Amino acid sequence: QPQTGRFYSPLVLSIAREEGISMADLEYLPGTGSEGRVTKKDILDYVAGGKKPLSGEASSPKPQAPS
Amino acid sequence: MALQYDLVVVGSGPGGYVAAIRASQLGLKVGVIERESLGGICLNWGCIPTKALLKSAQVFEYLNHAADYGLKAEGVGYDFGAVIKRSRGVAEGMSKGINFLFKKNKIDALMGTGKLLAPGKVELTKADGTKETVEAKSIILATGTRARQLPSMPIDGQKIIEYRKAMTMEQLPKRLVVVGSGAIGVEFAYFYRTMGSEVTVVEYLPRIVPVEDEEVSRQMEKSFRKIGINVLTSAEVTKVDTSGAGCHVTIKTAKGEQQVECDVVLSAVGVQTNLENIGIEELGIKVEKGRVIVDDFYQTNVPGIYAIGDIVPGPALAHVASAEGIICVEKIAGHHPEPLNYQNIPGCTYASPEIASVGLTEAEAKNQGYDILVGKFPFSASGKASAAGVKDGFVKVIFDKKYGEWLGAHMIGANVTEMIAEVVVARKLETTGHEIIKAVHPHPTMSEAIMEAAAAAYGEVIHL
Amino acid sequence: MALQYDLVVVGSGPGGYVAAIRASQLGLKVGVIERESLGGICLNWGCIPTKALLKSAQVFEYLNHAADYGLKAEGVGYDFGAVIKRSRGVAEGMSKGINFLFKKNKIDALMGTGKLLAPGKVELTKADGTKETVEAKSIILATGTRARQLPSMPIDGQKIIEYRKAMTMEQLPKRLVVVGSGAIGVEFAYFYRTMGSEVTVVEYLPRIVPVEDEEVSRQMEKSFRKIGINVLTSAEVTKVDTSGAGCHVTIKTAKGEQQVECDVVLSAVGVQTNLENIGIEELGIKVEKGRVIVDDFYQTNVPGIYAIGDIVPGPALAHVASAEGIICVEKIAGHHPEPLNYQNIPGCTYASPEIASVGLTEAEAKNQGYDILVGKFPFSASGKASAAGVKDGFVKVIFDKKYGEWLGAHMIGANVTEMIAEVVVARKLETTGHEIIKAVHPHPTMSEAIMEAAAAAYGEVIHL
Ligand SMILES: Cc1cc2nc3c(=O)[nH]c(=O)nc-3n(C[C@H](O)[C@H](O)[C@H](O)COP(=O)(O)OP(=O)(O)OC[C@H]3O[C@@H](n4cnc5c(N)ncnc54)[C@H](O)[C@@H]3O)c2cc1C
Ligand SMILES: Cc1cc2nc3c(=O)[nH]c(=O)nc-3n(C[C@H](O)[C@H](O)[C@H](O)COP(=O)(O)OP(=O)(O)OC[C@H]3O[C@@H](n4cnc5c(N)ncnc54)[C@H](O)[C@@H]3O)c2cc1C
Repeated sequence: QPQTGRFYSPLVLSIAREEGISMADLEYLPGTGSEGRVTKKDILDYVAGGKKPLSGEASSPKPQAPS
Repeated sequence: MALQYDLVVVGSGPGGYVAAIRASQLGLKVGVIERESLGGICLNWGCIPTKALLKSAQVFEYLNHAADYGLKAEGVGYDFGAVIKRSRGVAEGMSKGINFLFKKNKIDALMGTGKLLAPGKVELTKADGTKETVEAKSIILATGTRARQLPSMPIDGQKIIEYRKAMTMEQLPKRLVVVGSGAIGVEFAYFYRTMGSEVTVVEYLPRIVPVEDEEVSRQMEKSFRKIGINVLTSAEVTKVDTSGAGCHVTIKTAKGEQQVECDVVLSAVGVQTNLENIGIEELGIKVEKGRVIVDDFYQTNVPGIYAIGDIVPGPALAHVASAEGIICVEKIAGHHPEPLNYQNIPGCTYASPEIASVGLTEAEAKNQGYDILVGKFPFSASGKASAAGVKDGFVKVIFDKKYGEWLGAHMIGANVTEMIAEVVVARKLETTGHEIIKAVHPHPTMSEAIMEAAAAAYGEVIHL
Repeated sequence: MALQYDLVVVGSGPGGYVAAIRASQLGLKVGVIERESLGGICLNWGCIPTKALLKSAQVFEYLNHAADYGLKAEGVGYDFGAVIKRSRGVAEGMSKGINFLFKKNKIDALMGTGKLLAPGKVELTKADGTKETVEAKSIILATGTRARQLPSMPIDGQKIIEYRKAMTMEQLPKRLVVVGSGAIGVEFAYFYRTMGSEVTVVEYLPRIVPVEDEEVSRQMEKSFRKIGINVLTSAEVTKVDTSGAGCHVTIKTAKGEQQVECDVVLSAVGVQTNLENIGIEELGIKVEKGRVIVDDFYQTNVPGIYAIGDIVPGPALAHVASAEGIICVEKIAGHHPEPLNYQNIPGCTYASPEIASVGLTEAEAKNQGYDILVGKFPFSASGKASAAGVKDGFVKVIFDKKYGEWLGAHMIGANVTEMIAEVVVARKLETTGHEIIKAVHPHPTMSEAIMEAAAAAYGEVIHL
């Protein structure tokens, strides 16, 4: 499920920006932090895993091609 | 019949007593076994009494430098016994406070020595030798540490002493050699030097406060030399001859062997865990390098038996022990605590200047392959430091260039131990440098130096 | 030919000089017009010299209480002239520092009085009366404030004085009446009382430090009474008769009229903006209630003319002026700064105890309709406070029950001005109470009280 309006820490946003992960993608990234928050580790794991398309792939517009 | 609890804690230090209070809040019936004084090393022989001594030293410095502030004082001195007595009084007051908190939280203080008999069973041996069995669903070991001894420096309690004796001396040693320059060694060196002893610090590694960032070590050494402390690094005490009137200390340095005469040698070479005779071997609890091995929520390999504080791996600090205790009992009570992030633990040294740091040092960050931005702001450029007359020291911050992560902060100077919490919280909240630069710090404060150091890392510093 | 700049700043206080330095970093050619001393009120007559005086008072307190720490001092006293001289020296040093920073950043200090002639044009009148025209694409007004005068207390500079005189007295007034109990009034009241004056504080509102949380005001009043300050609240000075040897002050209180005899009356009833004769009216720049009206990036209604610091709405504080200056010039330079969040500005008072606060008070939070959780942790329960002998005061925190937002923090006690930055940063990073409770604060520090107060709000406090 996309998590619209979810809080992202400045660091998570910075990593997303640097790695070309769109907000739309971010919303599908599962968070392991308190109350489902996406942590630095969650997004770095996603980056390390090759930024595989998330479950929301079909419904979310994807500006960049997966690497 | 055996005493029955939901939870029994062995040891009432900041690991044990905090775990007990949190457990009681969560509805558990708790007993705490303690063989000495409630509050453990921290309240009775560690954090608290040393800070009381250091406060006396700090005020004594003010008395001696009254003229710097336009003030006058004659006949400046002290009653060494009164300084010690004040420290003991503060420690006793804190220990009594734990007694009060235990009563308030309906926690039983079971005075005596605890030993594991089996999962769910602890034997309590009281001072008079009588034994009792205590049963509990969960058992937490929090037995802490004691001073480590080196073969070259057997502690005799008179000429070669450890921290307990160092904080209860009958009189000021004229000449003191402190072996080891971790927080404990440095705090005592500063205290005794300020009170008037001739002090030599001997450190095995190439720099004092060796866990700190190199620049911090350099500043600390400079400050120590300024007040007349003899600092020997890359140096090792090979022998202490106590046969004469004083002590004859043989020190191996890069430049050859050196002899130092003194009255007392303080061995501050680290701590050793209290794991003897508590049933560890009998129950097959896993221990490695003197520390009990636990999972993320402090359970040992034996279900229902937990361990926290100085006896488990991680930095041996009071706030770590307490945090571990809370997480441990929240898990026991069925909550879902997050595991402790050991990368975000602040460390403090309360000499003058104070040291406070968290995260990676510059060298560590480089070794881990980070491309880093470093910012440094000296207190000599701080308005508050000028007004207060405390211009020594700096704040140094380290950011990851790529993502902006705040990798580490290293501070040395007045009040920095009160400033490091900002960094801990900001890192926990996953800040980047940008937010710190743009967070409006109050003027004039020492804390502005954090904002300025962050700005320096990004080429935006104002006051440099 | 007229002097040409990208940016001209009128006034070199913490608004103006910081704006100038940041602008120079961003590549602008900058001139700063100043009619008095570089650094403005803050460095020369405000934040810095008062903190120097307060440090002398704090050390003087230590001298007088040496025995509490096991220490001895006889013949304790001071040379009042030396105390003042130290403070002036610190201020001068800071002002010279700005000179150095201007040189380093290639900023021209244009000494004289500035007046707007037109957008892009400022007239500079030098001390010798010669005039020069300065041209710049952008102009920032940062002319600051001066002491406000009440008709009932016309300032004569001898018996009825304002802050400049209060920090340069030739001798200690035996009896002092301080009118107004904001930060400035309270800091001087503490300073003079500690140095030995008989001090009366008169506050028109029902409590001293009236912008603070009510509990802070109550604690401050208690601390003031403890050191023998006569505190009169809901009280108004209606007349000061200076015809005799001293001053005869008539004060209207709820219980009727009261007369207080004193040597000096310090008027500390707020500040008034310096907006006269700078071309405001001629250019039609919008002013309301004595403040220049600006947009989110400090542009006035006249394009190219900006205003920052004490002359615009918002709290009249140095760190606000600086933050505004930085945002203003970043915008001018084409960056995209975020507007300043005026809800997250810390305020500090540097008496003893210190006060530091940010965000909503309990009353404000309730008035705004929040359902709140309040947590309070007294320093009497803090180990560090016990060791340091500074047990007065507390940390009080306010969270929104529904979302957990940290609405406000209010601290009073030793060192709290160094602790409030944690709250500012945490609030900027949109924390909830949970993160603060779980952020490992170092032990033993006063800063632990923040974590404990947050825990208290959620029923998880350990040391209460
Ligand atoms: C001089 C000094 C200064 C220090 N300063 C600081 C500081 O400023 N900040 C900081 O964070 N840390 C400081 N430390 C370290 C800090 O004291 C420890 O990290 C902390 O006390 C560890 O807590 P703990 O609960 O694990 O064990 P401890 O505090 O060591 O408590 C263990 C308790 O268990 C009891 N016990 C042991 N075995 C048994 C048994 N079999 N039965 C019953 N009871 C038993 C002991 O009597 C003791 O009371 C300092 C240490 C020293 C020595
Ligand atoms: C006693 C006292 C203590 C204070 N303590 C604190 C504190 O601890 N913390 C805090 O945050 N704030 C404190 N303040 C408030 C703080 O000083 C102000 O908020 C701050 O100085 C405002 O900065 P500014 O740049 O707006 O103006 P100012 O600092 O007032 O500077 C304005 C400058 O403009 C110059 N100027 C004015 N008109 C002209 C003109 N026409 N031409 C040329 N130059 C001109 C003035 O000479 C002055 O130098 C204190 C104030 C006082 C009085």
